[in-house]
Amino acid sequence: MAEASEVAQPGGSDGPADLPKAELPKLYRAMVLARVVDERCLTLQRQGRIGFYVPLQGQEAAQVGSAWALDPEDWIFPAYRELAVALVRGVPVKLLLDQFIGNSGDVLKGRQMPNHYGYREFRFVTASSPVGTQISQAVGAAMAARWKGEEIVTVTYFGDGTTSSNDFHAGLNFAGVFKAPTIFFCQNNQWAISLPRERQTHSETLAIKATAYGFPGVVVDGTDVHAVFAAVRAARARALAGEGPTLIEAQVYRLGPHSTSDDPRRYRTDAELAKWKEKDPIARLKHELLTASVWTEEEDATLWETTRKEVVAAFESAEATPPVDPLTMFDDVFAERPAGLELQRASFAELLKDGGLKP
Amino acid sequence: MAEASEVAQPGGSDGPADLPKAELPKLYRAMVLARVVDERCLTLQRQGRIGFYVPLQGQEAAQVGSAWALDPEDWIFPAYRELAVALVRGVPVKLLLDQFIGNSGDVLKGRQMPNHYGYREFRFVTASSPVGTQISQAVGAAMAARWKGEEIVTVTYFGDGTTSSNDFHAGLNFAGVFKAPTIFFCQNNQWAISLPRERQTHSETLAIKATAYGFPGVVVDGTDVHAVFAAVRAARARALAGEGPTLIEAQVYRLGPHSTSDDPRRYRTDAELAKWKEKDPIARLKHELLTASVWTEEEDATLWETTRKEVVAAFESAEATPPVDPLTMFDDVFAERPAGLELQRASFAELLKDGGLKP
Amino acid sequence: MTELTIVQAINRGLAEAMRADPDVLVLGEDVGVNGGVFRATEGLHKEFGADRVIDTPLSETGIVGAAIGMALYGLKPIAEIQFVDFIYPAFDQIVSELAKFRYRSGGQYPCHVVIRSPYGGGIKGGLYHSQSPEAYFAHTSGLKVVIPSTPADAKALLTTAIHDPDPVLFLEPKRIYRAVSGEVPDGELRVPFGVARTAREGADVTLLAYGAMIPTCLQAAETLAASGVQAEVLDLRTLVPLDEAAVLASVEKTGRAVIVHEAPRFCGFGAELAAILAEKAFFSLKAPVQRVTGYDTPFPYALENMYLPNAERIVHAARATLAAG
Amino acid sequence: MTELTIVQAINRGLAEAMRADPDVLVLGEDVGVNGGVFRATEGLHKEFGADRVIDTPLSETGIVGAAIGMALYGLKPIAEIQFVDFIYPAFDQIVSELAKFRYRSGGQYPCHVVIRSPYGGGIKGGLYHSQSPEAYFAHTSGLKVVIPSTPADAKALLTTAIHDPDPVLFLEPKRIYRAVSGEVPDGELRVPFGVARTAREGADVTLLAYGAMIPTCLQAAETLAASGVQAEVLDLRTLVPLDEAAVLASVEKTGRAVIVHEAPRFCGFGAELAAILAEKAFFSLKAPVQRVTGYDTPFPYALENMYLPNAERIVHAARATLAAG
Ligand SMILES: Cc1ncc(C[n+]2csc(CCOP(=O)(O)OP(=O)(O)O)c2C)c(N)n1
Ligand SMILES: Cc1ncc(C[n+]2csc(CCOP(=O)(O)OP(=O)(O)O)c2C)c(N)n1
Ligand SMILES: [Mg+2]
Ligand SMILES: [Mg+2]
Repeated sequence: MAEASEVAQPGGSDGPADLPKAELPKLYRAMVLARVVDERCLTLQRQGRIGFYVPLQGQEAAQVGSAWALDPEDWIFPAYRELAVALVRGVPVKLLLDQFIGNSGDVLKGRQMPNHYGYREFRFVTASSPVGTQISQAVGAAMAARWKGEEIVTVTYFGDGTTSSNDFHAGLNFAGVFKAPTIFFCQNNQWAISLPRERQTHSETLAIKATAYGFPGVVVDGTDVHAVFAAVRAARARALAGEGPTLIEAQVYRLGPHSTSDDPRRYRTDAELAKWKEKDPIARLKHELLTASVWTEEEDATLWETTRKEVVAAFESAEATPPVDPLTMFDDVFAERPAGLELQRASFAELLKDGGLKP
Repeated sequence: MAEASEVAQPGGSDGPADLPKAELPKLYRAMVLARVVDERCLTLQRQGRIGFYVPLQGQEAAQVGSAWALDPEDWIFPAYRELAVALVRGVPVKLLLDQFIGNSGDVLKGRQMPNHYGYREFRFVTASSPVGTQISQAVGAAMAARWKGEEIVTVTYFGDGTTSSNDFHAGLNFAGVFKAPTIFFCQNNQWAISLPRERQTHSETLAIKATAYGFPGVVVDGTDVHAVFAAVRAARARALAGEGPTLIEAQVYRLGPHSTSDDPRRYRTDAELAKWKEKDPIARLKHELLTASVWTEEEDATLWETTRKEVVAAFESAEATPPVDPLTMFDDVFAERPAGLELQRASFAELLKDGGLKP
Repeated sequence: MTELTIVQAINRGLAEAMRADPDVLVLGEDVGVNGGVFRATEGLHKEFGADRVIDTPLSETGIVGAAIGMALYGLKPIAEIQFVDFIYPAFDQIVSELAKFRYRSGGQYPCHVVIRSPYGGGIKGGLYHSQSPEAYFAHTSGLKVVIPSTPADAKALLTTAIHDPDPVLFLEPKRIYRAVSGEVPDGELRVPFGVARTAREGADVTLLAYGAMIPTCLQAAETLAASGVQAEVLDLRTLVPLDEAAVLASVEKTGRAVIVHEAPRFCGFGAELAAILAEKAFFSLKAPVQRVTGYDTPFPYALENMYLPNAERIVHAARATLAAG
Repeated sequence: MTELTIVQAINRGLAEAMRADPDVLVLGEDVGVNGGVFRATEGLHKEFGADRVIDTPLSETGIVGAAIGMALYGLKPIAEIQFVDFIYPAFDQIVSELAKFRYRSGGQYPCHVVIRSPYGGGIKGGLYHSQSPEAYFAHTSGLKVVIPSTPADAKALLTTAIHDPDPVLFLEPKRIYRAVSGEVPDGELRVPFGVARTAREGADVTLLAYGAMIPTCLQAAETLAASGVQAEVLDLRTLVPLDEAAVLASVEKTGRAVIVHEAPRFCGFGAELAAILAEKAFFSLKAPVQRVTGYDTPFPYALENMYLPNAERIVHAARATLAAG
């Protein structure tokens, strides 16, 4: 991996269900990169340099392990917390930071809140805020891919709370009926903002919900990259063999707040947090790497240090990127601007010239 | 039962899970009444004397057996096909026919299509067309009843197709989480208009969907009043004991068209229909009654004849009931008419006087 | 040229588009074997198979969500909502997703789904088989809203919709599905969006309408003509994009406007038309704008014919504007 | 009297209503232990317990559906939708059920649910934490739509809503949740629906607005006053029922109207206001009606301040109407 702020793509779909030992440091690097970006962004938000941020700490193994099991051609339909997935996909950190700022480097043209990014180039579909809507979309895309004869799967990420959404139900039901090559990857991080998993639904597990749609659901330890990788690998093989979808419940914990607007101390205990901190997926993988002698403490220290520097540099570069051009506000509503919108744009342009508008 | 067109109320909630033999003829009468109304309405629709009709043939045992297991205080949230449930509740046939016509005798003031009735007096909530919406409402009502300390359950009726709806998912999930005293009574009549059960969802049964919400789901033969009665009785006891909801899948068959607008020959085979006709719940119960010697062929002939006469008479009386007053169109939008609506009503009244409006 | 009803023209348009482009497919409830409850998709399942004419489970959010996924992937899905009254379970997918995908992705993800749905009164459908919710969608930036009123337009506008790069809500006036028939050119035929059609010329008053209200307006215009008043009837065809120029040109000519639609008046589409006139045709207007619409109640069953705008009400309103200024 | 912010006034209103009537309860996402993401329900869980301040699973259709069932049964549920942008999964329950229950049942089943939800821009929320969808609901016969703009009104209108026999959508201008504070009378206090508030008197031009646009209009009025133009600012308070009489009276006095709202212009609530003026104040209007609104695009993130109507744009529009006629 030449630069820490870009992650090498995983090897492709025809590998075994076991992660080769030699590849493990790569996964670890991706997880560290995600953690560093995360820590940095929490700080930047406090400093008012980005407006908002959704952290993923605690979910790195689930995200990196699952993304690693995919083919680069597979389509990802994420929610808003899938930073590590994006990194594994190869999205450069600078590009993500441009989105967080909403500057002219942002592929989304500054239109969305931080974390709601998406990159066609990386087959990582632009996220929205309403939870669950991506789920039925992922099923439709999988049906389309099959119709076009393309050997890919679609993977959709969502949280425990999102299992209650309309489109969870519709999406999984459609997938069951049409045997869509879709993987439903649920990161059960135990909380939907302040609602704990047990009060979100009374089912024994989330994975068991797949029974209602006639396909398998599996529970994996989401702090274990191996388990996650294997589960996704198996689900992918199943999907491509025409056997239909799989629901995977990766059990993890959101170590941080729901978002920078949230204060988790209002609704959960320090003890619970402490218990889960012991299962921090990064510490866990590091320990494994050290034990397997494919990694040293020295390498580790260097990795964190260089990664931090690179992320700082990427942010500096993003911050120096010029703001988005105000007139772009009127683009992309439609392929072409209809007459009415053209008039609104013209009057906006005039106001802009007159100084009647401030950023 | 004094009049065939009114059904005696069932005995209350504290009876056993077995239907006493002596009560069986009452259930049979209710089923026959439903069948007679149904046949009559199909004819009336063909004659243009009512605008539309949704038949229930094949589902009488499921409806009568379930309704019989309830207490009159229980609240029912029906769909549009629950004629026999309404009859068991005690809704007079004339009142239903007034609704089908939409005349001034219609409690609903002629506002809804046939079959979308409801009677507060009978704790039978007014139906709507969008499928599934009643399900989460039934859960809320159950929570409210419990909050008010009332020992009742709510029961919601819906079809196999409706298990795919948003509110099936939301309603069952809420019920599981809040242990709502609700019975979800699914009449799986094998078809949702032209979509067969197997292509509605890939789950093994519909009842198994309860697993996704952490409570029991049971399958019953919906052509067997005993099985249905026992299942509902058990579910009711469970609910009142604070153990939460139950999903019941009553397997039946829609012997007729989806509605008078539908032609089932377009999508299903005569063979399938013939197979299920053998399980006609009315023939089945009649056979049982005869075998048990609590009913004679003579009584049966009389029952059908008198019932037919009474239904004809009820319709004649409904048809003779004056039309709805046009000005009622502006009532019940709100408790009181706001100024804007008052103006619209005034201009409508004027047009009406001038003869500018025809019924 | 073939004489077709509106529903036949739609069926023709679908079949021809599917023949011409393998990426076009149809999905919805009962659209397959059954051919749609109004028979709009009759024959398609047989010709194109179950993979391209997809009978879906009973979930509108699933239908639209899946269609969005298909469109993102590059297909051209046409989703049928059985009655537009049943579109609300999919409202989130339409408003939050379909309408905003191109914008929110910075143009990376166009989302060309066509949603077809029968709308409006006239079939004794009561509250839930009669609604005209076009204003909700017209207010949703990013959606196009199309409503044909003739068989030829039905086919041509549908064809345009299928090839349009943006999401289109295509509302079909079910009241005149079969009541109106007319000559429809064979083969591919498109009508551009944003171009209104003058259904009748006249110099005295402009009737602005669309869909099933066009025949009603024409009927009113006949009555008015009998007393020497020449009404111009403008068929908007596409509510979004709106042919504002045509609206203004007609009202500038006549100086009087009557807006007609089936939906309730308050915040209905007619409000936007009246607002545009109040802003941009203010100095041409000789009399107050009139709206003839459904009343601000739910749609009633038994009284449907008294609820729906009819020719008498339109004539009455036209006379009122002529008397006013 | 106590000095409160808007969100505090709402909290106060909720607590007092719950104390006074055991049938009042609150349900929604994160409303319990967490006190709501904006803290509107802070303290209620502690005071009234988990059975009356109900943290629900993440399903808006479940929230509204359950609230409807509760209301049918005789409770007075107050459902919170965390951001109004997330109300669409419940749109079917609201439009098909809540709004129509009384009507479709012939008056047997009133359905007095209050849905509270923060709306509008100003917090850098991008497409999905900024929308102003009031027009959808105002167009839905059977719903009342209320939007306060001051702390006192927030509490009083909420109290009226809770005791109103009809369903009420209570939209809270989150942009001024904390920015605006003012004296709020202690104890039960109601403001009747359908009565607009003159936020500022003036004879030259009428600014029609509601919610978070009221402070913006007042600011514009100050600027105008500096150049001798007296703007009247009318705070509509309830969009349904609308105080049409107050709207007409003010515009009849000033002869000029500028309508201001955050939502996109096309088919927005302002269209209805303009339509009413075009119909009923036609002969009093001296100049074309102006609308200052959000643009017909989704709500942008980085450019939010350029998207939202500001005082400059309002002044500009007011000057244009003054120059026009
Ligand atoms: C339809 C909808 N309702 C409410 C919200 C507000 N909201 C944002 S995230 C969230 C909780 C989501 O929980 P979960 O699915 O477990 O994902 P997590 O945030 O834990 O990753 C809520 C309620 C939303 N985004 N969309
Ligand atoms: C939300 C919604 N979508 C579509 C329809 C049209 N529709 C009416 S009944 C029906 C099938 C319902 O099937 P099922 O739930 O099995 O009940 P059944 O009619 O068989 O009793 C459909 C699709 C509807 N009423 N509501
Ligand atoms: Mg979670
Ligand atoms: Mg069925």
